[in-house]
Amino acid sequence: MSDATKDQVIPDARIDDQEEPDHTTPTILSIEDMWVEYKTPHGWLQAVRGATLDIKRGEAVALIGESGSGKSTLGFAILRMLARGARIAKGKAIFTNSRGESYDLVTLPDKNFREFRWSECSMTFQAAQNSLNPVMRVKDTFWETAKAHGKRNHKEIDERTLDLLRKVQLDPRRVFDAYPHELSGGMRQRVSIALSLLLEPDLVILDEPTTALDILTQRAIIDVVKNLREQLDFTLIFISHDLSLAAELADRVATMYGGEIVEYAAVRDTFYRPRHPYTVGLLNAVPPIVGEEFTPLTAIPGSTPNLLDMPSGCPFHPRCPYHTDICIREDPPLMDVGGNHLTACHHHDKVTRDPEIWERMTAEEAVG
Amino acid sequence: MNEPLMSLQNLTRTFDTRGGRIVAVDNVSFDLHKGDILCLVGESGSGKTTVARMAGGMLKPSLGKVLFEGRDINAMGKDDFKSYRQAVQIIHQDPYASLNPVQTIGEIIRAPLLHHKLVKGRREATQRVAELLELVDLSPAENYIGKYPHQLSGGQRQRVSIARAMTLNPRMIIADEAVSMVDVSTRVSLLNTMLKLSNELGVTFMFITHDLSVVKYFGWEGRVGVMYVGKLVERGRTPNLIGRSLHPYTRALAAAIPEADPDLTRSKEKLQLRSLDIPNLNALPSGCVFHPRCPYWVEGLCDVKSPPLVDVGNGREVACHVVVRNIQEGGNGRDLAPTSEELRTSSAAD
Amino acid sequence: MAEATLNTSDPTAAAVEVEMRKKSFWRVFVERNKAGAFGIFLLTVILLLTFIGPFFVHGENRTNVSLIYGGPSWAHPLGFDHSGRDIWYQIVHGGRSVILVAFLAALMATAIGVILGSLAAMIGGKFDVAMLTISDVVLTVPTIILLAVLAAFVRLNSPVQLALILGATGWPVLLLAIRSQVLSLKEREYVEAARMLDLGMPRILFREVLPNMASYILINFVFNMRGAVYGQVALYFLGLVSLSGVNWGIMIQEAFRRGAVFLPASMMGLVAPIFMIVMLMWSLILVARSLEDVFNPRLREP
Amino acid sequence: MATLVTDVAAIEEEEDVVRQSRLKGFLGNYFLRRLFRAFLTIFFVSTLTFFLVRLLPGSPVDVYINQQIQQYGYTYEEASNQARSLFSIDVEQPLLLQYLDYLKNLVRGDMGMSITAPGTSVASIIESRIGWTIFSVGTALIISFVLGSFIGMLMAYWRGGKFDGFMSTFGAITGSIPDYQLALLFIVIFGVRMGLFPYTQMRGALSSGQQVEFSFAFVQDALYHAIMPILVYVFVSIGGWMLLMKSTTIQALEEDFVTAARARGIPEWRILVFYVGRNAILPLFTTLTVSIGFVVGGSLLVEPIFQYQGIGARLFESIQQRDYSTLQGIFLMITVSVVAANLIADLLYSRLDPRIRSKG
Repeated sequence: MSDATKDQVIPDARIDDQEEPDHTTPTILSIEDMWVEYKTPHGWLQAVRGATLDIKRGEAVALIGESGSGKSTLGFAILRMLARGARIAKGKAIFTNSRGESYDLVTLPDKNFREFRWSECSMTFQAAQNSLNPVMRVKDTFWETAKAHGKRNHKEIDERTLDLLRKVQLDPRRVFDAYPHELSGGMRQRVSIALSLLLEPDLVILDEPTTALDILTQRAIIDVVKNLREQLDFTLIFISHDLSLAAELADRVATMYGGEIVEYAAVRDTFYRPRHPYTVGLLNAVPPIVGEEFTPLTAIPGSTPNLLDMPSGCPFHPRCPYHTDICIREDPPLMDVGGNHLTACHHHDKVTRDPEIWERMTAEEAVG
Repeated sequence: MNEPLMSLQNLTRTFDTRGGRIVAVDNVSFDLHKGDILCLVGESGSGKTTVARMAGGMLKPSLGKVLFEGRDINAMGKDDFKSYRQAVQIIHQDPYASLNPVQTIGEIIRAPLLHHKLVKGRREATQRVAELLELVDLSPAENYIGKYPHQLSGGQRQRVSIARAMTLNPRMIIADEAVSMVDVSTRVSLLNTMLKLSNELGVTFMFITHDLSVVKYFGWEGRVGVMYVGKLVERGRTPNLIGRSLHPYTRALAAAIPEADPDLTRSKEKLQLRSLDIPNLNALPSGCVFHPRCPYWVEGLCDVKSPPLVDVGNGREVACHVVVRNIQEGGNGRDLAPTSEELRTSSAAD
Repeated sequence: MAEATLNTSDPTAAAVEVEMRKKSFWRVFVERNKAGAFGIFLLTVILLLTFIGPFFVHGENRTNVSLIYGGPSWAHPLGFDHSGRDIWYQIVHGGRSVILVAFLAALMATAIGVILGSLAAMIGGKFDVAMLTISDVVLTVPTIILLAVLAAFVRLNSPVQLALILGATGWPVLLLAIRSQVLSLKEREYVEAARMLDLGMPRILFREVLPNMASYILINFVFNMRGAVYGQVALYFLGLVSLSGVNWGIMIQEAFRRGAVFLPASMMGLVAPIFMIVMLMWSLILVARSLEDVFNPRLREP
Repeated sequence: MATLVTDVAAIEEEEDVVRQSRLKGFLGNYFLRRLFRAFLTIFFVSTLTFFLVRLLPGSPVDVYINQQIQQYGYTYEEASNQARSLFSIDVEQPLLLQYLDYLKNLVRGDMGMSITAPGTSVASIIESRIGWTIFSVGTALIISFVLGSFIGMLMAYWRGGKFDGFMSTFGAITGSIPDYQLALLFIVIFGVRMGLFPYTQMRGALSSGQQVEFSFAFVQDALYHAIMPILVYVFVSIGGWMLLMKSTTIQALEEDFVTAARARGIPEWRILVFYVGRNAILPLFTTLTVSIGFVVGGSLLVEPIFQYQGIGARLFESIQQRDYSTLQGIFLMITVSVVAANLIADLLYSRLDPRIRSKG
């Protein structure tokens, strides 16, 4: 299946304004053929199927996908935070720290991994409302985190905490001594983001940072993350079901479907020159707000696949208007179609954003 | 014009909470004619769902009336109320909670048909169930009739909810965040299904959402009302309102939403608010409820007097002193001067 | 959560689905819940022994001086008690009334709890407040003490009276539980949808609300049976029920009265009924804990 | 998938809170509300007891009076005087006045005289006995709570493993043995068959000659006599704590804040104690409420078996001898102590959980 590696680059199919493959910036995280499984009463379920992903130092990468696409599972797998009953069945995740040392996060011994967590790579969780201990004050959470990583200078920690709280636009006086339940959802989300930066990690993972928040609060979070990225130089992976968030924040976008990464490209490539029918389908289903004209939208026919009962070949073929026999037989690998634009589609050269082809398919097949 | 199908007149709803009485909905009025699509937009705490529940007869208003075909639903006789109840249906947000987990899809849809004797016998019932499932694009229907809700995807479940709502041939459907928990790729087809009901069967829709982009698609032919902390702050025809919103709150909302277009979204003009916090319903600000967050507020006016909803022409109404004054002075209502910096800081102190 | 798709064009998918259906519910159940399966087995054995057993184990329950503390034999595997009565005979014949009384009491408590609990939730207002207060008060007093004091004032002469008094003290927990369940179910969106469709209060209660509490009610019923076994045997032990007939509770009470505790020879007369009661209680708790699975539609159809 | 918090849910939840607080009227404060409820319960129970004694057909008072008249040839006057001193009820007054009198006496601590032990007031009987029960039951409760929740936590942590399996079975079986039957089995098996402990010497609450004093010898002797009842209480109740703690711990282990703490590299033992343990044990305090009553109830049956001189054994005797006035007094006393213990458990809970504390 996913035997796509960097060797399989198809050379020179670039359009002029596509970006140059970047060989100078070091890679911070390199995920290779990662498989993650969950145990269910009806057997093992593959939530991530052979994901391969290279992330450069300093980049902001968006992992985009719908429910069941495996995007959060992949995020959790990096930090080895998988739920009970889940395991990394196969694969590597090579992390290279700022001193140039590389190690595989999958096989790193537990003791070293505990040190790695948060000081090298931190994460804020979806529903950050619940990610703070309800019986612990905000300041204690910060203090304990610092202490767990050998920092015991109270004053220093407090100063850093206050500074971070200010950076995420919170009133430190109000938040520092508060219990989580005394803060609003948006405030707790910002506390979590501040907490994730406490130990100056190189890599920060945000899992659905704006989900379940009001729109104006979402905007505030987006702006906070943007500002932080400008001020502090960290690599960002964020996981979201919201394409617009990727458009706003990401340098590169990885689109996931049915546990596989189906497209990985620079943000402008993803949105203006998508090479995978699923990405196209998603883009055609999201309306813009601005503008005074009506934008027709088309849905992707069918529904997201059952991970316990995946279709053969390409996981997207039952919903794809381009699918042919080869798609039913063979799962396409993630391949470079030029300009560091990776896609996993047999028919990537035929893919266009023309909505008509989708409408035709919708008309032909019954919507499920 | 002829009599509206439903008319909400000065609806107000208060709740008593530990922190005192809160006004969840404050003096909201609008009419819906047959075949209308009305979208109510607002964030949490805006009172949009409370309006929906009052319109659906699930909650009694504290003040004001809900008129259905000219008659107050809360003063109706038993028979009239029965016919109102069957004519107005609600579709809920959560596709996981809105279907009874222990009944099959067939049982769920068959029940109202048999209870109200709309069909004779089980065979006709099954046939009608199949028709309804096909109506909401669940076909072939045999694939779904025997399934339990947990065996369907979120979008499919939401379709079952619509089919169930259609059993009694309702004239109006209140959709309360009906697509907010459905995957992006299938959301549009669900909206299309509902648009089909509106276009082909003339069903009136009251569509509650927090998402302006969904409004733009679903409510393009209809009207929008924007709610903020219990009040209607702006309303008008969708094309007018979405592209050229007037009320600073609506503008902030439209500007805050990221677009699925990197160049556009990064260059989009943002409206900087003065405060991030939604006011506590227990301690609403004086005057205009939006003034503590509004970049255009005028001291001595906005913090004193609550603005009424004013018709500014072109079928648009807005509740904002500053915008109305600007238009009266010949402006377009959008080129407003932000309140000066000193004023902003002095107000932040209180 | 895995979501099933229906429009897969892949023929193998359909085959897999059929295969999953074939795996019978009971097999999935036993695989998932071994303790529960054992509980059902144990309960079945006890029920067979106490309800069918009496047709096969004959004898009489008469004092026989010559057999006092007689040792075990093939015909009388547990030996004889302080009055020379066959202990095995008493074990087989003495469980029926214990189980029946507990069943009757639990039935009564459950009926009261379910009816008043759902009414309190549905009606609300003063009725609700009254129900809450009464349950609160009854709950504070230790059940067994309330039971003992009540029984000290009222003479208990028949198993039915015993069941009545047990049932009358066993409902408050269930009432509160049912009340809060109905309150939460009432707010569920599918119940609201049923109200919008004007399906009528009885249908909403019996088709939409109660079926979703079926496992809950049954679990509580089983726990109530446990409580009733405990309370019932305790009342025998306290001598508050007039002693007649063959009954595990009476066996314990008489053995204790006769100082069986200190007489090694009489141990079987005490230990055997205790063993039966413990097995009964144990099987009930295992069954109660597995009921959730029995009612889970997800286990029936993947 | 986007989950949106709709305003109506929050508002209706608020409304629910208000509905409850409206019923408690002016009592907005958590502590006062709780105290009010405790007094209400005691009031209801004492009222119930009064009417039980006074109004039931063939009520103990009437039975007693008739008995006195028939057996000793008293006049009705004399007999009812006698009854009055025993039950602190004056039968000749109107019912309402009797009731008020009864309440007045109760407040003063006057619960009448014992029928079977003439000249002894019910209050003095309770006074001499209650301490032992509180001592044994309290010790047992603390032991089984601490031990049970500790084991339960380990079960949750190693769930699905051998330890969990063994302890689950152990808990289910010990929880299935009625306490007094376990007491019997203890004596039979360990005392008589194995001869592991001198069960006859261990009777009573203290050895004869041992004074109630503040000394090591006293504590040692008291423990020696209480050890069997305590063991029984611990045995039958520990399973419940284990299983309850296991389930709350599993819940806590799956909380996002635990995952988040792990991601932050917080040491595992700190997570177990301060994140999982603290949040898992909080709900147990609510259950403590029910469990206190259960253990106190158990003393009624366990104490007589070990002939432990606590309140339960005295209640047992009163029931056997139909000493109604003592019965009534002890019944009230137990109710009051259970209510008081519940109150303490509740307040402790509210101190431990900042979410409740701030609602105050």
